[in-house]
Amino acid sequence: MFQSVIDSPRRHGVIDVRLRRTLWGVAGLASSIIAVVVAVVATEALPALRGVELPRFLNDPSWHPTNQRYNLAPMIAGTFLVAGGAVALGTLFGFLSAIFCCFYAPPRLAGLYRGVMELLAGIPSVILGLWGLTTLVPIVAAIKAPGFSVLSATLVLGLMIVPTIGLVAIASLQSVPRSLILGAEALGLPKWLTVVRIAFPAARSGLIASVVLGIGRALGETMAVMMVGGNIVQVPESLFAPVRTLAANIALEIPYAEGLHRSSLFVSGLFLTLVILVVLCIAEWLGPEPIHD
Amino acid sequence: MIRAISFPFRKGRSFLALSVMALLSVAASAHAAETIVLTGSSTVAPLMAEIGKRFEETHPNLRIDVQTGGSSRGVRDARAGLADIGMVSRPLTDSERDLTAFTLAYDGVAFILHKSNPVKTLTRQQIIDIFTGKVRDWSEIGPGRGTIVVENKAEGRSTLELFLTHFDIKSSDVKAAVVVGDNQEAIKVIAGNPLAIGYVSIGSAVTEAGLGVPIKPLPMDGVEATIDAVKQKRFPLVRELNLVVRKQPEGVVKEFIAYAQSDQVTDLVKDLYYVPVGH
Amino acid sequence: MYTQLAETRHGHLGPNLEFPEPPCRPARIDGQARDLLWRVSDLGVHYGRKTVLSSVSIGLPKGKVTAIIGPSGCGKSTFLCCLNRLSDSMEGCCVEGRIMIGSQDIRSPSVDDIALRRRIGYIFQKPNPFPMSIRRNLELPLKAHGVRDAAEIGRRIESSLVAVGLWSEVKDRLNASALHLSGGQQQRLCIARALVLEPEALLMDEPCSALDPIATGVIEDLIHSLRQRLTIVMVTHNLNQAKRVGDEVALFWCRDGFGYLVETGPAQRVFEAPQDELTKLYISGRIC
Amino acid sequence: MIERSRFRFDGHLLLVWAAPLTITAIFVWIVGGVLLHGLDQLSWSYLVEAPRRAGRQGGIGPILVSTLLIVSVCLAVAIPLALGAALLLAEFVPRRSTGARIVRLSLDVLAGVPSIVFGLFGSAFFCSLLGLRFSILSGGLTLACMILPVLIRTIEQSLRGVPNAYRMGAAALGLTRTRAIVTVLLPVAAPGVLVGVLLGVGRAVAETAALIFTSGYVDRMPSSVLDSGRALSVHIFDLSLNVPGGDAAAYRASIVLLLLLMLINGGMLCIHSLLKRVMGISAQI
Repeated sequence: MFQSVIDSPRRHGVIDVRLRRTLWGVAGLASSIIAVVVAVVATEALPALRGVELPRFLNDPSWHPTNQRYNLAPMIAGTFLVAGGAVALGTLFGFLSAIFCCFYAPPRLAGLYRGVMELLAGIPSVILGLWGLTTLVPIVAAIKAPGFSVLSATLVLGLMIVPTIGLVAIASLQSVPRSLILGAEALGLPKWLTVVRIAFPAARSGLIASVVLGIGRALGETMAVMMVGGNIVQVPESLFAPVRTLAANIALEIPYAEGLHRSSLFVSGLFLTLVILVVLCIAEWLGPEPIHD
Repeated sequence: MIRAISFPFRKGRSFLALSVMALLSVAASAHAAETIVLTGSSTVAPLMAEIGKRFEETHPNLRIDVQTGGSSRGVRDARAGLADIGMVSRPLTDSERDLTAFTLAYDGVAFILHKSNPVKTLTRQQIIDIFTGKVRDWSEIGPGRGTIVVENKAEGRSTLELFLTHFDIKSSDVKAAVVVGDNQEAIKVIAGNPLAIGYVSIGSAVTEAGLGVPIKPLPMDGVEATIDAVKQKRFPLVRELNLVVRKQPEGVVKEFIAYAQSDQVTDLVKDLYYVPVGH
Repeated sequence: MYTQLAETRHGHLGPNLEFPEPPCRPARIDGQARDLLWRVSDLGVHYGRKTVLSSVSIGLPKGKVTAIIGPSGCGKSTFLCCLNRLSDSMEGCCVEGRIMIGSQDIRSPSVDDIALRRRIGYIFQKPNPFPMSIRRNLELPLKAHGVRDAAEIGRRIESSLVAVGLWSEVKDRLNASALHLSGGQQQRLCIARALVLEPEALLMDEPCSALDPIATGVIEDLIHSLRQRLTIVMVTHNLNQAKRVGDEVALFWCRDGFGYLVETGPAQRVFEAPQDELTKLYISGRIC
Repeated sequence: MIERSRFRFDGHLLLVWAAPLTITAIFVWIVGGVLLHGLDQLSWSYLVEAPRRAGRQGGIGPILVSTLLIVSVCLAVAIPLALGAALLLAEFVPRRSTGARIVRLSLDVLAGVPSIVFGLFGSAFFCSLLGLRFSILSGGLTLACMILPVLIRTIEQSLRGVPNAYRMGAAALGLTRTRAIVTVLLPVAAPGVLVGVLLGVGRAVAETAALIFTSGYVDRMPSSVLDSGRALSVHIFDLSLNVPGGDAAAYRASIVLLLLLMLINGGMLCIHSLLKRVMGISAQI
């Protein structure tokens, strides 16, 4: 009685197999973009890589490409410092915003605040840079000398990545099954404990993803950091010392760079990609295993 | 029934391929109208865009695309033929002898201080000492107190090159507290910091000061920093804004360059506070 | 109400799925040549290295209710999943042995598992209606299997909701969200969702464990009413439920980590005169 | 014995309310500054006319059109690609498989590439190699590459958030994987997908450095997708950093950009609620 039904050719399977193949194609395409980007940067960086021995990029006396000095070390340090501070700040405010929206705020207020974050995510870095330049820097300058400093760069960059981290964190917190939260509250756990002990671990994979996106945005930001960071090539010895990140360096000098100077900028682009890879591997390795799939 | 599900899938794909081909063929035709492409310095681009628009009014089927990307890109694209005309905000260096340059306008470079800074003028030696870090506090100059915030331009910028050659310092000797890229950004930095000193194009400085931005240009070697001083060639620090072309221009490109240097566009040049070539 | 259900059995389900003549002839009386729906021989299941079920051989009669009892963790649910190859959707689960329906091993690649699952419904322990309206929950499987005509869909939805006794309670709020229904109602909606495809058999994994006695009673009556139309295989912890509803009973047991079949047979015999020592102890409730 | 104390001061309450308040305060401070400077000459004609005097006067009609074209090209390319990759990562491949980790790592590195490098990559790859030259198409494609990581990550997370019970339920009903994804998984995961698209649009509209090198600087009304077109953020960048006396116009353009963002966000929310009514999806209780 089943014969006629069971033996019908496996047409359904064909659709799923075809879908699976197209998806692998699409994912392959998406992940090959980074290869093309690195290839473009590498071809442009070739003249400098050949002309200047690699170690010189780390122990040249200073960064003055027109006088053949290509020391990138201070800028790499600057990038780590500014991005690290910004990610710490952004994660703190982003997670607190997510907790506020998901657990503490009345729904209407939560919706409103989400709107604010979505708009903040859309403000061009030029406007944020200008605001930093005209209002934030004078305030920091009032505290200590130039005002263009690691502090102002970290504050502006932190502000920029709060929406990215906050919105993704909200999405992952909202996908935590209600039964978990209700179970915790049924036990009379105070709200803060429920959030930190039950909701966060359950949404851990989403939260890690939001921080990783934040790191990406922090390392990649160019315009705003260039305007408020001061762009002095030095390892900043204090929070108030000016700093130049690798991304800001490229944006600052690429329009007027010639020959070896231009390709040395692309070498710093390669270094930046390396920094990103290192930071991500640390995040992947440090990030604890997500509890449930 | 099951067969029905997969049928639209196959037909959908062929339709997609067809529409992509159609899009590309339409695109090819759209570019028939003649185009002049200019790339280069973002300081010259606004001026050339306006000149281009006015030139287009008298040449209906001509399109002038002005793109930015910096002087070095202007030189590279002009040499490689990617752009018909390159825009450079500095005189050609000796390595660029293969290109021919047409000066479009002049632009003075002056030192600017915050409006509240009591200092009225600075001698050549004082400027060298400030920028090389020998002098650190305004009190060592004259009226006024507080550590000097020195603002320098990024590597390769034309105003930096002009400054270094005029005061013959090497870029590695300059001790700056902040490095900026464009003139407008430099002005905003000075406006935000009463103790700052920097050098920018006179046109921008005069305009912004006129609009109430708290900055003041300093006279140099006794010549006051105004656009007229540059026009009468009395001002020492002047840079030229050039259009560069690989081989001798001919046809509509030649006509356009001549038009850009003619006095039919002096009002546009003045509108961006540069000094026209003609006088 | 049931005749209505019977008539629709003749409807054609789409061009290539002619529906065989109605199966609702009364089963042959003589027990020996029993008409088996499944013939399972030495079925084994393991997740990676961990074996969950080993060498289970059993025949599941058609048109009857088979109750599967046994302590938790002895692979009852896993066994149920294998019967309609739902095990394929479980990550890392691999199955050995043969599960025959008629003369066809359902695990052979030539078998269309999608069509198989459409003929054999599955009800989960925790009710899992889709987070959509009641109507959409029932429409979705129908549209997925090619039933397009709105009147047919409307009739099918009504008949399946009537079959599970939900129609009177929800007929005027079919567009309300299914999640607003009570636990018992949600489980009956899931059963209706399976019935709307008019399956041949229904696999139920502890359907009443999360329900109150009244809702459990409704579901048990429902199983009674469906017993002639469908073959039902039900996993349950509740021995009385197995006695009340089951025609056949199978006892699974768990030994050093994996499950195996202890004894199977007509409910009456297994409960009154169990052959295996283990069954005797378990039924009398002395082994905790 | 168990009556509530009159005011249960909870240290965390302060913390949880302080963060959003500071962020909103700074947001109001920034937008307030922009509104203060730019609100005076804002008028309908400003949205339609072409720019004059290097943007300091006239309107931003052509620039608005270019911006909308660039963003739509970007979304039209990025969303399908992102949906495909996210579906693969969330549904078809175990989380820890090497293939998935390679794809995920390459996307995370892509997310960290600075926008200036994207500009150079776009101009080298799309403009010269593919011969699209300075055009809205190459600008849109470059932006698509930029926002793919954000889109894929958020969509993958939202798909993972769908409880397994629905997948098993769909499988038990004999739905094919494809149909289960289209009719059950994606509708339920729609809110998360929406967040990803919103973040993507936010990033695309806010992008400056990349577009200067790819979609160009021409502020003429584009006649086709292959014409060069100046995006609104590039216009703001140019007015504030290249054109003397351009600040007032830059602030005015910024207000329009914020309004555009509000429009897009509002539009997305309407689409979402429409989707919920059409698909009959109800929020999980």
